[in-house]
Amino acid sequence: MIRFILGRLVKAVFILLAILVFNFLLIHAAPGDPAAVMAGEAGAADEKFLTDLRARFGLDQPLYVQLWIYIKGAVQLDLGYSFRQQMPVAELIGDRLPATLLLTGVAFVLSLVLGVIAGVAASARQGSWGDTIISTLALLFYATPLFWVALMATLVFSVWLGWLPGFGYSTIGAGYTGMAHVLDVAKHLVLPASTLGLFFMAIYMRMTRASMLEVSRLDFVKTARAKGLTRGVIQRRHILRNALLPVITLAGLQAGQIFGGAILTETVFAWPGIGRLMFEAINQRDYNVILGVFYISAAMVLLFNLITDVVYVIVDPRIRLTT
Amino acid sequence: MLKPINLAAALLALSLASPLAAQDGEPQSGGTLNVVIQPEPPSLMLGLVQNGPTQMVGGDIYESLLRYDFDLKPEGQLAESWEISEDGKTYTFKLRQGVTFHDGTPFTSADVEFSMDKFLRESHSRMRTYMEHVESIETPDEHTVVFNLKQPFGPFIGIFEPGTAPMIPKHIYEGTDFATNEANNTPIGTGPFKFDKWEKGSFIHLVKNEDYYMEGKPYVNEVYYHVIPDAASRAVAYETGKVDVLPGGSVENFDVSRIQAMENTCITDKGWEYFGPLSWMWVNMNNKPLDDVNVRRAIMHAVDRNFAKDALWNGLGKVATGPFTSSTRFWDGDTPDISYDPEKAKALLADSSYNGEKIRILGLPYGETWQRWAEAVKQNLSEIGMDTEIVPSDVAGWNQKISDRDFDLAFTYLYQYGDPALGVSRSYMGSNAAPGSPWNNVANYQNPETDKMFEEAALMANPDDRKAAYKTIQDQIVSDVPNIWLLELGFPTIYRCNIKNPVNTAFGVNDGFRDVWIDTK
Amino acid sequence: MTLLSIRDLDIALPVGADRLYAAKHINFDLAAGEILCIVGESGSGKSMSANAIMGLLPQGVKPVNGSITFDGKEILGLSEREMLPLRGGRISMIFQEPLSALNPLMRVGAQIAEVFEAHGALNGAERRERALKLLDEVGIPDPDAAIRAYPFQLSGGQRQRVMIAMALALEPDILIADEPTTALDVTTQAQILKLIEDLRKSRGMAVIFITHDFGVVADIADRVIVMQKGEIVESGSADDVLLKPQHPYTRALIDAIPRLTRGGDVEEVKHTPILTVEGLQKTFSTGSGTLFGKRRVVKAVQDVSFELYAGETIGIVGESGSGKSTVGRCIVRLLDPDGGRVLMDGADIAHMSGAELRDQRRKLQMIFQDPFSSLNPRARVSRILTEGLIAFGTPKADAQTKARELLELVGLDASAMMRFPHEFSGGQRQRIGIARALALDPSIIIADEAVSALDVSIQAQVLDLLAELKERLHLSMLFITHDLRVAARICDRIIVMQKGRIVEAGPVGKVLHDPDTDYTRSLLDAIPGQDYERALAEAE
Amino acid sequence: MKDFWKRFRYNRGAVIGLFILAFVIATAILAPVLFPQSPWKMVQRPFLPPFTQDGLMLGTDALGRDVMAGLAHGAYVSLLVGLVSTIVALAIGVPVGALAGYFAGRTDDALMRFTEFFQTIPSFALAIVLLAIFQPSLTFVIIAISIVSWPPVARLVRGEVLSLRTREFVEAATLSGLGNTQIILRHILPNALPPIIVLASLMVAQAILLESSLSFLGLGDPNIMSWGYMIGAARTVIRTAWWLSFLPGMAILLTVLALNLIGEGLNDALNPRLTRKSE
Repeated sequence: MIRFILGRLVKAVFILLAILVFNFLLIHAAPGDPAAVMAGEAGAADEKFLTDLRARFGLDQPLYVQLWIYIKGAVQLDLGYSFRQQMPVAELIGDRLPATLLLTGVAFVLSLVLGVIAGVAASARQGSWGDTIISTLALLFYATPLFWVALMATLVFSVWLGWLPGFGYSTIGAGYTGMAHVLDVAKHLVLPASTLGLFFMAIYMRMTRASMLEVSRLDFVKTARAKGLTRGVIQRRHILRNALLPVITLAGLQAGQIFGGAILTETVFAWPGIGRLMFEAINQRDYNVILGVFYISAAMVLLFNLITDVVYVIVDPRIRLTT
Repeated sequence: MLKPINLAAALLALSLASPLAAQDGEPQSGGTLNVVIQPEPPSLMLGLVQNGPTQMVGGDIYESLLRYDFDLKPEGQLAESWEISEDGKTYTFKLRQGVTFHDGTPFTSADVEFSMDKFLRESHSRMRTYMEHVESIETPDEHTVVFNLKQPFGPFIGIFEPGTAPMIPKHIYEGTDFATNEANNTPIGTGPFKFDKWEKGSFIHLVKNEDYYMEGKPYVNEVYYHVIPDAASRAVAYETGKVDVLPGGSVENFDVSRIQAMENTCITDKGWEYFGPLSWMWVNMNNKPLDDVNVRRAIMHAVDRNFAKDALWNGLGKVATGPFTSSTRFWDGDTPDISYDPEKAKALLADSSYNGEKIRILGLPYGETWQRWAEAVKQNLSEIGMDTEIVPSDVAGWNQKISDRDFDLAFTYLYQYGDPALGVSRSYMGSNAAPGSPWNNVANYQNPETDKMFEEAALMANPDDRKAAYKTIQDQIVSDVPNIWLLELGFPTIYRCNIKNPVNTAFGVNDGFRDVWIDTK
Repeated sequence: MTLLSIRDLDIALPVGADRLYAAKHINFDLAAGEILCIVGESGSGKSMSANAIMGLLPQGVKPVNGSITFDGKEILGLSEREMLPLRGGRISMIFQEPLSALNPLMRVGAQIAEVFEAHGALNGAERRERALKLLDEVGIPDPDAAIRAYPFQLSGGQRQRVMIAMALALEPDILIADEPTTALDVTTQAQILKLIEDLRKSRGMAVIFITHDFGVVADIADRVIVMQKGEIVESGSADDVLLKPQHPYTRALIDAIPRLTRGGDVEEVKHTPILTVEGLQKTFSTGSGTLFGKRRVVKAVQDVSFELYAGETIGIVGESGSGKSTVGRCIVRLLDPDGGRVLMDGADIAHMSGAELRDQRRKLQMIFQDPFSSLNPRARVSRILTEGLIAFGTPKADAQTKARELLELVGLDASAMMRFPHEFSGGQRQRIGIARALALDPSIIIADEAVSALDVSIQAQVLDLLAELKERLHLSMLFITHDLRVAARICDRIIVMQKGRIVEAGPVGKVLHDPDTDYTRSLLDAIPGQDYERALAEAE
Repeated sequence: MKDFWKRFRYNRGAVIGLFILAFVIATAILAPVLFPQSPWKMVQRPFLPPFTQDGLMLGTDALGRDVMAGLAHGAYVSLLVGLVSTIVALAIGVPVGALAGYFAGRTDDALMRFTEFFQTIPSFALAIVLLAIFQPSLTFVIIAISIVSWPPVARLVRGEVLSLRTREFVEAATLSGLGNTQIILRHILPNALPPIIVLASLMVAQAILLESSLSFLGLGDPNIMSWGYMIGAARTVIRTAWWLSFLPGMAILLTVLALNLIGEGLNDALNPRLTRKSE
């Protein structure tokens, strides 16, 4: 197992490097540069201002030199300096990462747990009213644009009803500590996490339901019935465990990708996370920040792929790991 | 002739000029001010970065020698009094006594010299051009600064505001690399509020400067600047009471009227007099058929600016009369007619060299209002028979395209900084038309006559002479239509009515919340 | 004493199926300690009838008429909850494919213990104890290890033993065995059959045994029911039905059984080899470096050499994993051999590639096992038959003509040309497969388990067809099969393979009646129904 | 084919979905006839609520443009974006997956690493970066969506091909002397088609959602009236004129829903496992 994980980690480093180079070239292909954007924000600037900025950022160097400098740094986990935010990228990401991990983590766990439960409930009584309602809801969530849900949710729960804060990470200036702070953050988390989670919940629900129905047609389920096991035990012990295998694969794929979805959610809910950081950095051509976020999120994807494989092995004894 | 100005008199003048201040009772101390900031500033070090949000927060931390009322008349800030020699070449400032920086170090004439001569000359592109007029700076004593100019430069008295000439602590920056100095993260100035904390992506927290040199000020204990990236969320933030001040541009114009209707909500479009933001479309005269004045005139008459003002800007602002905004010195409203007249536009177009070419409109990527505006203009032009296409871009792409002159019509808006020599001539001088910059004469307007007049007018010592010269300039430029002037933008500041004095100078919220107090009654 | 009694049972199929009833007018009784065999071809409704007893019919299929009485009580129409104590407790069931019938994610011990748990019997430790005993009883060599194993870690026979252990856990009155040996090798089958027989004796348990194989029936049945298209056509004691069949269908089935014994053996062998295989090697390796750093290597074919003479049929027989199919695939180069030579007309096919291989290979064609997956479901028969010809440059019209001739040759109507494979029955599909193999005028046909998936009656027809074509077209044939009866019927010589090696080779008569090796003998001994075959022969 | 319809019809949701989609397609095709004026034309005063003025059933937007005309013309754009980007994604994903699955070994390794590589970058972020590079015109919106949505196709096709290529009819085709290209095109891909069709129907839906998300962030083509554009433009006025974001939102929801329902119906109708079971 250790050998497997080490092997995969070595491989991951190479993939990460490839991604770095690819992203580097991609981002530098975009028109404009951070100096121009910053000068633009200042409303006025002269040639010297731009040249000074570019020299300061190292943007006056040939592209391959910039790439080489970046790679050299990245290998030593130095993600460079944010031009616009004027601080080290690693620090910037470090500041924002916890918020994103909290948001996506809660959304992910919630959607996975609720999605699986709903999927099991729906599949237990295929074709019943309950199944129809759950399936229809899931389909609706699945078909609704995420940002639209976000807007509507803010409108209803924050503006009209005033139950929940519509944006932000915590009540600014309230100075909560301890439990009060936790509760405060939790309150702020409700809307963004459920918005983000809704879509994924729909996916897991549909997947679980389909998978449950498929597994329930397999022979060993008939064996279980022939043993005289009750429906509940069969569902839980025999069908669910087998049906979860594809769900695990999917969840693993999506756990890494969930950053992508967080861009919209974080923007609408002013959540100070990494998705928003990335979106702003793209608009500002803050190269190092974009690369840094991509770097981290690619690392996340690879990490989750690894975790998925390990979980898979634990759940399914038939699988042997290969690097 | 020396013109000493009494501070008390100036304050009195201010309170008379500001009806808001006049009707309110005794200022109260205490309370927290919650303000929206958009976008998140890259840095708070006003000497290095001068974009809008930095100025807004920096204006609380840093101060300059003067400030300016709604009519752009100077008042003392760090300078107690000042005088301008009769030949217009010597400016003498007497500094206020007993002023200290936030770290306790006294503020002296050495700081002024350092800021103006070293720091800003190095890092502030606009200041760099202004300082070219300065021959030398003298500091006869700790509280006196003398600027000797090479020749008279009328606008010079207008540059002493925090966004242009912030006073920077010499003891912290001297001998260091300004751009990478650690202190940039914890800015120190002389202003009414001190920097406390910046949670990136969430908020910036400033606290009252207890040692502020003005008795009893500031009134407010602390200021939170809230970073909320989405315009709709910012509106919600105001509605749910999370923030109390929405500076201009922080909510979409479509939302203004709705928010305005809320209880205890006041709105003002004052506080932009110094900047005088004027919007227009660059016309790329390097491209055919836009080099034809008839085509440009046709476009000018085809664009329905009143519709834009009412539908897009919520009725705020003014329809522009030409290259000057009405708050800029030497503005003249009596310029040739450029009003909306589609019939005339069609006639002009028919007489022109336009042959059905596709005209590319580059919108300004600053939010929905600007996008809608580009769409409306596109529709206006298609109604007089022009074929148009909107070119999509983000901020970086926009800068690039403007710099490369890769457009036909391009939306923009620029500040005028109170004086045509500071904010207008740069966009029309033939010598300032080289590609590579988005802020020079992008349209490539070449008129030696106006060039000459611009140069002369800037150096005239007598305001009346200047006025006459600028009148001719305005008439000439308007008849040439090098740009399609749109609106003098009205950026509304929205705030709770019990917050007093949020806007009381020509810089509005950018001038610090020195005089703000919260009425709890 | 009658334990179970079924009267007038009708089982309806869902609307839209190809017929209305899965089974109709089912009547039979089962006495304690008796083995009742239900025999029939696929689609005869034999499984459905048995499943109905357990209340385990597939969705949409339901009994609409009749009664099932067990131990004096009506059990048809009991609720799911009322059925629970019966299932696994008094009636248990084992299935055809033990791998898919066991939960892949649960340890064997847990799956057995679960039976006790379901019926609230014993506590945790006792359940484990009993599970061990049961595993021992059904003949699992190392019960302590097996109890911790996952199903995939056991062999096919062991899995079926586990299934039986599970079924026996609560000492049921009836064991329903649904084709329990069909997926097993012949030697394993013999062991399982013996196990069931023994258990019946030691426990006095009644068994309903569902099978399509008359040999199996002959070996274990007390009484026999023959079903055809959902109805019982004949029933009676084993001797009556097997030796004195009344119904023509039963007679046809019995006649179709390939006989092991063959008169007039050993023809003159013609010593002109058309295909020479020398020292063929093939190794499979799975994974490059596994979890535990092990690389699993399977030597599928080791040093296999033989000669195939013109006009001769060689049967390659062996159990699963013996490498017999791999040999066939290596010869036609669907697999690339690791070593050795395959000589045809002096040219070594094993080391050819590209156009050369393609040209040489048209003389070597293959008939596949699965009539469903060997025909492209999205291609019309005309395309399936003409494609190869066109690829080798035959004009389309000529190819069409040839295809019609081929269809006629294999006994199909030329109208089949425009139809899709799914419009044909299994036997017809296999005929199309044969026609395809013949399209390129090959001199050698390799038939890989070509009749294994077919019902006995169809099997006989296809075997006849192959024999006839071989004569008419002067073909040589390699006939790969696990079924010695089939091999006996069609082959001139037999090669017996075990674990990748040839253990014995020789003329059919010699190999079948006087084998040189113990392994071959054990294979022969395991073939079910040999006594019955002798009895039949005597009766004739 | 008849069987296909029979099984498809059996799924009530799928039939409903088909009706909705047919309606949307009809609207898209008939838009230039029903609303001959440009949807950009400012016809009335801004923010006219629905059902308040004859001839402007769904009211007007922030510039006084006819919302109904916008929806109709937007249907065309949304469908076009969905369809074309799916076709492009298939055009990339199918060959990559087919080659990887068919040739296996090193080819497979290389192609799958390449695919994984794309999956390692969050797709939405990648789309944003691509549009920052290309600048968002309709063509590049479609290209960006295709680029981020082909990897699942490649994986699916690879899996299918991998299992199909060892099927006996493929081996038979090899023995018949057919070349690799012919085998892939005539024997393998036609049989891999059902799951690809199902996936494609869902991809169209996803592409429509993605386009709307991008437009929401201001990354749509400003010259094209799409539903995503309409929501993006209306979100700032959601409080004063909720119907401006609600109506196109519903249009997207219904279309995406319809496509999903159809996808399920196709799955039922094309999935042989379900039908084989009922034998």
